[in-house]
Amino acid sequence: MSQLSSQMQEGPGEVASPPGKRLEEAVLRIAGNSQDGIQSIGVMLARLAGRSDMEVMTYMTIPATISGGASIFQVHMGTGEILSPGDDADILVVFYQHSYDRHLPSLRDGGLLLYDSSHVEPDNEGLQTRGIKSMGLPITELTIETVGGSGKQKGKNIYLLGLLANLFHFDLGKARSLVEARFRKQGDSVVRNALLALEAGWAYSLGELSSEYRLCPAETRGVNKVTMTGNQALAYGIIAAGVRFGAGYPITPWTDTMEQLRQELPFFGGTFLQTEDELAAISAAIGAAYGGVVAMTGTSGPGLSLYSEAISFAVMAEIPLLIVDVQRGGPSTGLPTNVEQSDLELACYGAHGDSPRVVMAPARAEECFYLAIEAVDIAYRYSLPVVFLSDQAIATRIESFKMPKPDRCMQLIVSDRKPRPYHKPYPLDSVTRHVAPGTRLEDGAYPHVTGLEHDEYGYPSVNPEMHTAMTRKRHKKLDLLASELPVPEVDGPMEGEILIVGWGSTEGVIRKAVDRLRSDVSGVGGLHLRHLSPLPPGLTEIFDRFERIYVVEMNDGGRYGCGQLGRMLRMETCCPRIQGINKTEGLSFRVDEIVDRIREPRGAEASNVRESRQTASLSHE
Amino acid sequence: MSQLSSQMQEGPGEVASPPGKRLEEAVLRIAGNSQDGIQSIGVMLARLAGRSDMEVMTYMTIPATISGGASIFQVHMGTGEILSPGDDADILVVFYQHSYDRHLPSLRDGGLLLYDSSHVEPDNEGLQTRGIKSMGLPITELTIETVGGSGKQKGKNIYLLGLLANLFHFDLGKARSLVEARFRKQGDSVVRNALLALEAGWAYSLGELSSEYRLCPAETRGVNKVTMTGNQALAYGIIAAGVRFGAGYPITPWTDTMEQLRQELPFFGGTFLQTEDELAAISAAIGAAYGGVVAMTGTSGPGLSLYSEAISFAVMAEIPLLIVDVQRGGPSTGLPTNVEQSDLELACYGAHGDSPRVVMAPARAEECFYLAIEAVDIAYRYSLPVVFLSDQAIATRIESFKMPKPDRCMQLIVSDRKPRPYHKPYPLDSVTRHVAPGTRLEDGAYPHVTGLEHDEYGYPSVNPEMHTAMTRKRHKKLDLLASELPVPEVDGPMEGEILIVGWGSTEGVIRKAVDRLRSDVSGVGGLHLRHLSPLPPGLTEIFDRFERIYVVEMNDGGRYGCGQLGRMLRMETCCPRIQGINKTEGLSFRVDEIVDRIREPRGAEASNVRESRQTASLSHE
Amino acid sequence: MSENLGKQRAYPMSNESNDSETTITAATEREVPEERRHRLTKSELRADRPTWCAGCGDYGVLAIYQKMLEKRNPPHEEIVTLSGIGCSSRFPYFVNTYGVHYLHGRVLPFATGLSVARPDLNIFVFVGDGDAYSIGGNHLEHCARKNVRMTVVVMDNEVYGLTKKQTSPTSPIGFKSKTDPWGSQIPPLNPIKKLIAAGATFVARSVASSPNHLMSMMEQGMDHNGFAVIECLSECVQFYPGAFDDTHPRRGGKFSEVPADHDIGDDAAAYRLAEADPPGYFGVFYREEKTTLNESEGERVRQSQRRFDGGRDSEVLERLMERLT
Amino acid sequence: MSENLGKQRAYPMSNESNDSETTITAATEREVPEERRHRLTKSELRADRPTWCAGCGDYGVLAIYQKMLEKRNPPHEEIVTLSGIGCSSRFPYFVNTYGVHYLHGRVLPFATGLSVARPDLNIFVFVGDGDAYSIGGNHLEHCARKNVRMTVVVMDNEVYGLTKKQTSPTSPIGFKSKTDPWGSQIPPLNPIKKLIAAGATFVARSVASSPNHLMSMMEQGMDHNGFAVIECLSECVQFYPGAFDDTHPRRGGKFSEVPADHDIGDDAAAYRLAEADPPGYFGVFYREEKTTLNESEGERVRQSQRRFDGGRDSEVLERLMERLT
Ligand SMILES: Cc1ncc(C[n+]2csc(CCOP(=O)(O)OP(=O)(O)O)c2C)c(N)n1
Ligand SMILES: Cc1ncc(C[n+]2csc(CCOP(=O)(O)OP(=O)(O)O)c2C)c(N)n1
Ligand code: SF4
Ligand code: SF4
Ligand SMILES: [Mg+2]
Ligand SMILES: [Mg+2]
Repeated sequence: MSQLSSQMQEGPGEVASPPGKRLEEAVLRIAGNSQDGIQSIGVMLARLAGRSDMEVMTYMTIPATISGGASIFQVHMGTGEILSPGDDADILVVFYQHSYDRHLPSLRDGGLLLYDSSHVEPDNEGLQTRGIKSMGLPITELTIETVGGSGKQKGKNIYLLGLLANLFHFDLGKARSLVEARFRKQGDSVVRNALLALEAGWAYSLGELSSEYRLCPAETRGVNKVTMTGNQALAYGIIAAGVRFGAGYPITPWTDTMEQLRQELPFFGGTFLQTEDELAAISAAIGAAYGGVVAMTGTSGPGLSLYSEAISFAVMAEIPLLIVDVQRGGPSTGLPTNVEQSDLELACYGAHGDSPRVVMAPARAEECFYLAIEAVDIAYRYSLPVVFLSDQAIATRIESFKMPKPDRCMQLIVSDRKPRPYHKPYPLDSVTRHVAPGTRLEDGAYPHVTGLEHDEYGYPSVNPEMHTAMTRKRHKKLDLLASELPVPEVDGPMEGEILIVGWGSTEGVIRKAVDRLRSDVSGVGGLHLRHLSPLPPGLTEIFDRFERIYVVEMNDGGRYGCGQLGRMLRMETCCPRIQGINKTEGLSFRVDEIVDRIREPRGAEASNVRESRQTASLSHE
Repeated sequence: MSQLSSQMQEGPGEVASPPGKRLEEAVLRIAGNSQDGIQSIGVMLARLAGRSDMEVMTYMTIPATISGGASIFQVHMGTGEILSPGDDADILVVFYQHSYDRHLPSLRDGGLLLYDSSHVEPDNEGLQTRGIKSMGLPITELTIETVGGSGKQKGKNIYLLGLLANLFHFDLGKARSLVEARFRKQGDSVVRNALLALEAGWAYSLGELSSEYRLCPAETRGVNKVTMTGNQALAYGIIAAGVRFGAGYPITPWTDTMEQLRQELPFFGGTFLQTEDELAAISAAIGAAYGGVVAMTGTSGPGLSLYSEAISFAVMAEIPLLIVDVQRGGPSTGLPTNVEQSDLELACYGAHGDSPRVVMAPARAEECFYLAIEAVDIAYRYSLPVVFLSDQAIATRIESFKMPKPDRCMQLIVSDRKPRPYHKPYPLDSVTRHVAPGTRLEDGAYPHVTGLEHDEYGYPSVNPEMHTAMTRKRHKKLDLLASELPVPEVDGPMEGEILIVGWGSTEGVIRKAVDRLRSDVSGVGGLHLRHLSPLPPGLTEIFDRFERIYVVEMNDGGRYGCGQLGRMLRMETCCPRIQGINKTEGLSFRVDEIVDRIREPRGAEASNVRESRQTASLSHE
Repeated sequence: MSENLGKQRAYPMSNESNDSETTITAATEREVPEERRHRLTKSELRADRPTWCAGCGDYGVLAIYQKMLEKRNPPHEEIVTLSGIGCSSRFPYFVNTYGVHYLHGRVLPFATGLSVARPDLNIFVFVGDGDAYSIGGNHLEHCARKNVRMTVVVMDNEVYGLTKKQTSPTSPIGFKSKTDPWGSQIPPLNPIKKLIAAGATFVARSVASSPNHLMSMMEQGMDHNGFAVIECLSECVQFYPGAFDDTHPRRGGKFSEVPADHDIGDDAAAYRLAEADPPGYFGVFYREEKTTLNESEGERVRQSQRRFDGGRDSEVLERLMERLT
Repeated sequence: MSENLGKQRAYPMSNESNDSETTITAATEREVPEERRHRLTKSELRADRPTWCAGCGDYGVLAIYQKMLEKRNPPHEEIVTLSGIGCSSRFPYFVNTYGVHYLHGRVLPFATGLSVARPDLNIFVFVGDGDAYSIGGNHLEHCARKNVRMTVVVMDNEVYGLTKKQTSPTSPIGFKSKTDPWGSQIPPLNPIKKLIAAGATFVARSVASSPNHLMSMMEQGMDHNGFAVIECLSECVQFYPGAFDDTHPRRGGKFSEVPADHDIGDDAAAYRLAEADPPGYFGVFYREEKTTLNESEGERVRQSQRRFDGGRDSEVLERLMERLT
């Protein structure tokens, strides 16, 4: 939880800066209906903060039905490192009574409530008890006044954007240019109306509030920042990784990465195909990769299941391929718009036969960019499929991070099609290198690629020793990779009482929990894993140095009191002290859920943050 | 290895029995081309032995191409318990020089060689050094003589059958009736020719050999026995389990179970459909199960991968379903006609989301029958999908076992469609019971079944607590089952130096290895698991009592020096003393491979019985 | 491992008797005695309020389905409403019958298993164009060829609704979706041609905005003994508004019924009729009485059971296994 | 996590320059200067001895493929022979070209990816009837509709060969397989109708036992700029001997070529022609010149690249990301 008032401080003594208190960070939650453009105002606010040198992380909920419904957008911005979208809000904006009723509990004591006075009647007494300041704004009415009745719905959120920009002392010019860019395509009159609404909001008198929510100047002032969702960062990372062919089928929350690649890969001479289904998507990607073009496919949960057979082919034929899975709530159709980290086992084991492959997971949007580059690099260095496990939280939240430098990190992987004397695709003693069709082989013997077991030339073989050797070789690539990975770094002391292990989108909350626990526990460390298969070296030694090991995951606590990574770590380290902290609510962890669970440890059985009383014991009827 | 001569003994003193030595068991290998009807003579010989109260186990190799090629059939028969198809042969029959060259090493010293003198020229000196007796038979010529040129190919194997029946002192009448049944459909003249060949073979003078290969009377004399392959036993088990709907798509080695079910389920009022692909097969089975008809689907490796998405649905919707996977060599198309146990991880983890399901594996053909019944029972008791992992070795080998008593073991599961006041399909506190369409619900509210997360009535729910509770519930069913399973029994002492753990078709060789090791190691136990997920209770305690734990599997030794079950056991028990004995040659274990590996332990890294030198270390080129 | 295992572990619901209700019989007469029939009312068929966007064409299909069920009055508990995944596929939640919301593209095989195992049910399937023609295209073809008894309504909005505007196999050339912002370039699939070529025995075309016509198509589909498909245009007001204005006289379009002289038994004629420029014809393009899969499999069961003339299952199994002694 | 990571970990083969050879261009002219062309000989195309049964029809298809390649003489390294799984699909091992033996039913999407990524190659696909019409039926349809450039030969023996005699979608009614020992009851799929309805732009029919005819079909298929399918009857002597005797004049059958007056641009006429009783007609049923997927995607690349007129990839990426500062 960000502590708004407790962390107020004076400006850093610059002469030019106006007087008044400044905040290090603020969590703002806007609650309304998805039709109100909640998402669009949130995105613009996040980008405005990013352009104002802030760190940003956002969070939103999407109604499960297409026709819309209640929705929130939360923006956490600040001048230090922002690790999570925030637990409780410092400022809450509510459009409707239902938004007020549902979200008031998430406003911290002493926070600020802004509400649309045309729709909301707050309980002023209750607010006072909790020390909450409140301010009613006739948002709807003022917007109608400004832009006229027809533009009402559209204008409302822009009006609020102006008002909030003023509240946080952002630059009006930057806000204007964002709004202009947003509506440019819809024509001049729309832009005009939007700017009208923005400025009207900006001009609204905030009274005494006007000096209270000024944010500190950022540490990273002057650093060029981008502000985008994890899915956008992933799309750019895929491009930067050198991928020039992609194929996929729409599925939430993967879809927008796919849409972006479809639109932007052609700028790089590449192509992205929407196929008839996932079986075709991964097969097309394997076909392109065979053709010497760096290829990827992406999906979410159900699609990864459908990929299984083809993944097994890519393992057998040793085809380099990037496979993205943006995880969502499962199993089956599950909770398509909610977050979960429950595809890990599938990613590691989901294909018949001995099918070793690499699995990696980014911890934040920025890593979606850089880790995609690393994933493709690994796919080519070891000639195998790499599964990249993002999740709905990373995919949809907006973060600001330092603008990558494409001229320094862009990877170009070009298949060399110069003639060669001969080619042996599957040597037993070194990593496979494929040669793409179009390459003349001077000995005139062209190789095969097959899903059957084969000899070093790719020709089918049922020779017992050959199968043993080839199976070993495919496994050894993982051993080789593991040996080349660095021992992961522990955040905190190298030994102590508690080690909190995590993967994926929970990194920020875990780091905050580690910080929070440091106040009363000696020796708390955090360990966040990006490489999940193979796991990096040194884990056994690290675990040996801590008394209690907690593995924080958004999946079920399973049979051993820990979740999917926890169980893999049990297998890796044989360490019986691993306990899970698990959550399967379709929502990200809150910092306090982790902290509380560690302060009041329960039996290993009850590793889920909230154990349902009804299923505590299950019986035959 | 069966020791033919060392175990010779006198007849049990019955007056009527002719004089001479008797064998407890014999391993016979016939080597030729698949076109010679090798398989068919082997099957008839196995059945003849079964009818003669022998225990039998067979083994054969199938050429990888449809046009045929070298093939062997091995029959191990005897009067005690027969645990494996045998390592080395006591008697070798070879049709061609290539069969001779390739298989002579598998004939034990002191054994008997029979060869077709029209095609084979043995190295008599070499034979003598090894104490091998040999006898040339003009099989081809004699058959031509007997049944005429045109029936030549067909007759050759029947001629040999007669000869061998005589050698082992089987009953000619029983042999005749088998041959008659085999050829009945092809018309009288074919039967006549076959009987001619059989009797000609029988009449061939064996000289001094005639009294040497008489088998002991069986302990189980008088017990009614069936002799069949694991796939046949599985088909009958599926029927006995109460399954009345099946759907599948052809794939080796699953196909013949499917063909049998397609032909025989209608006798029981059931139906088996050949679908357009595996996705349709499992979906059709789920549809029928939803309709209240006990249903199954089956496949081999690649098909199980394709089932993943639908398995995840069956988990979510809690549909009882039997899913058979007859494993073969993988990954991908792999080694379709060879054995491997490498689909275990897929069976346990291969579906997106938290998808707990039950996984079981039979150890022998007889268990294919009884375990199928148990699997369906579990599917219904816990309302979930059960994966039944057979393998190519069990599927194709012939075993004789006590005729099951259908009137005592047949399971009938009938959906009760009497009207009910109301129905709540997914209660949180007890196991799900579905009600099939056609059942009138008096409150008029009909339930939904969905792949979305849902509430107790099956209605979609994104409620965070509901998802937690339902996810827990689906996991808890496995906990409940595990708590109801018996602690598995150790074959041998309850503590000691060595415990050999296995699963699936390797049971017999492991038991033989345990027997063999007992001679020089104190405290050797065997543990064979049928329940693989959830694992049965008590394993940690059992492992604690042994110094070294070996897990014998036909899959790769992986990253922790053990295979797929070994790794699951590491996860289950956190026992670091688990070592793997692994083989990925597409062939079953030999007893000596296990024994040798335990007598000369190597580093944990090298768990494969034969480590390829080339891949011992792998490098980037 | 005991031979008694099956019995020992018998499932609580299992039944000692051999009067297995699971016996598969050929498509049975669906008529039930009148006195058993409580007349279904629309309100009994109403379930959750649809979550579709206001104005979505799918409301029209739902209303007609409920109206038709009310009119045709099958036993309530024998109606099963199935779907895949998509906006349209949320259908089962909005009607109070046995309902299954299965996987994207796979509901037809699910329905096949259900239909063959339970020929006594009235099975209706509602799917979108993406579900039926993209990911599920193969199953549609094989169900048609096998003539599995069920009624399928494809709610074709020519776009992916639920995933928010991607190109579907029926999106016309030039349609601007998020995956083809420059306009789709691929010729759309012609569902009628596809179905006729696949051997479907009942193929009709309608539009959600013409309730009477749709009602007639759905009734005929329900009456058809076999695999009946109704390709029903249903507007997605969110992502492809106005897509079917050309079928709507009030919006300047034209609703052309299949010409009266069309021979619905001639598949090549039906194929040619399906060539008409958009918006094309509406009505029944093709109908044929053919053995259903349900009938041929039912006949197989009858013939097989005759061989053991009424033996108990356990006796039959014993006799089969005896061949292997 | 460093921003230099990509570069630090650069793949050994990666290339500093931006002259990416992976650039996708529209279908390029396949002609290469005569001097570059060493004339391909049949012996250079010969690979492993086929493992098919003696007498299998597939030998005939292989011989014609090799003969055609020899005659048409494309650069050896630009020929790719692809297949699925089945007896027929062992094809790539028996011809010495770049070859892929992919998964059962999925080789067409594999070929789609390859064809779009590498429009410079000559792609040939050989699959069986089970592979193409059963498990792979949907991909065939969508490849046809999208008009992906490649030549597909379906070696139709009307049975599953490799898995030893199960019913295939083209097995005729009454065919006795191991899954229908009493004779199949399901009407077979008509591949020609299916392909035409799906929008395939080149549809032909031949038989492995008529080498000259097959050669002509395959040459025309190779020349077709788009998705060309040749449905080629090829006898399985093991499991369905004599299946195509009726096409063979010497075995009392009749080989009827597509009538000279057939309009190959009229899909409804082609559809009607495909109705003929077995053994039906042989020849080209339908042909149409249409934009290929390769062309439309290539055009998209050209137009998109124009927007950044020739900027290096890293500059283009920078400019795209700048929109999100
Ligand atoms: C295996 C799988 N792939 C993709 C999806 C995502 N998905 C859900 S609905 C849908 C398509 C929706 O289009 P359509 O079938 O036309 O239905 P509509 O929403 O238009 O009614 C897709 C791609 C999924 N749920 N499962
Ligand atoms: C996913 C999958 N399912 C099933 C199989 C088994 N299988 C191999 S080939 C084949 C069908 C062979 O028939 P067809 O395609 O007609 O080829 P043919 O052998 O007749 O040439 C099948 C079902 C497989 N390899 N993979
Ligand atoms: S998005 Fe389209 S199809 Fe979906 S409910 Fe809204 S209008 Fe209907
Ligand atoms: S089984 Fe049939 S298709 Fe296969 S190789 Fe033999 S003849 Fe040819
Ligand atoms: Mg649609
Ligand atoms: Mg075939």
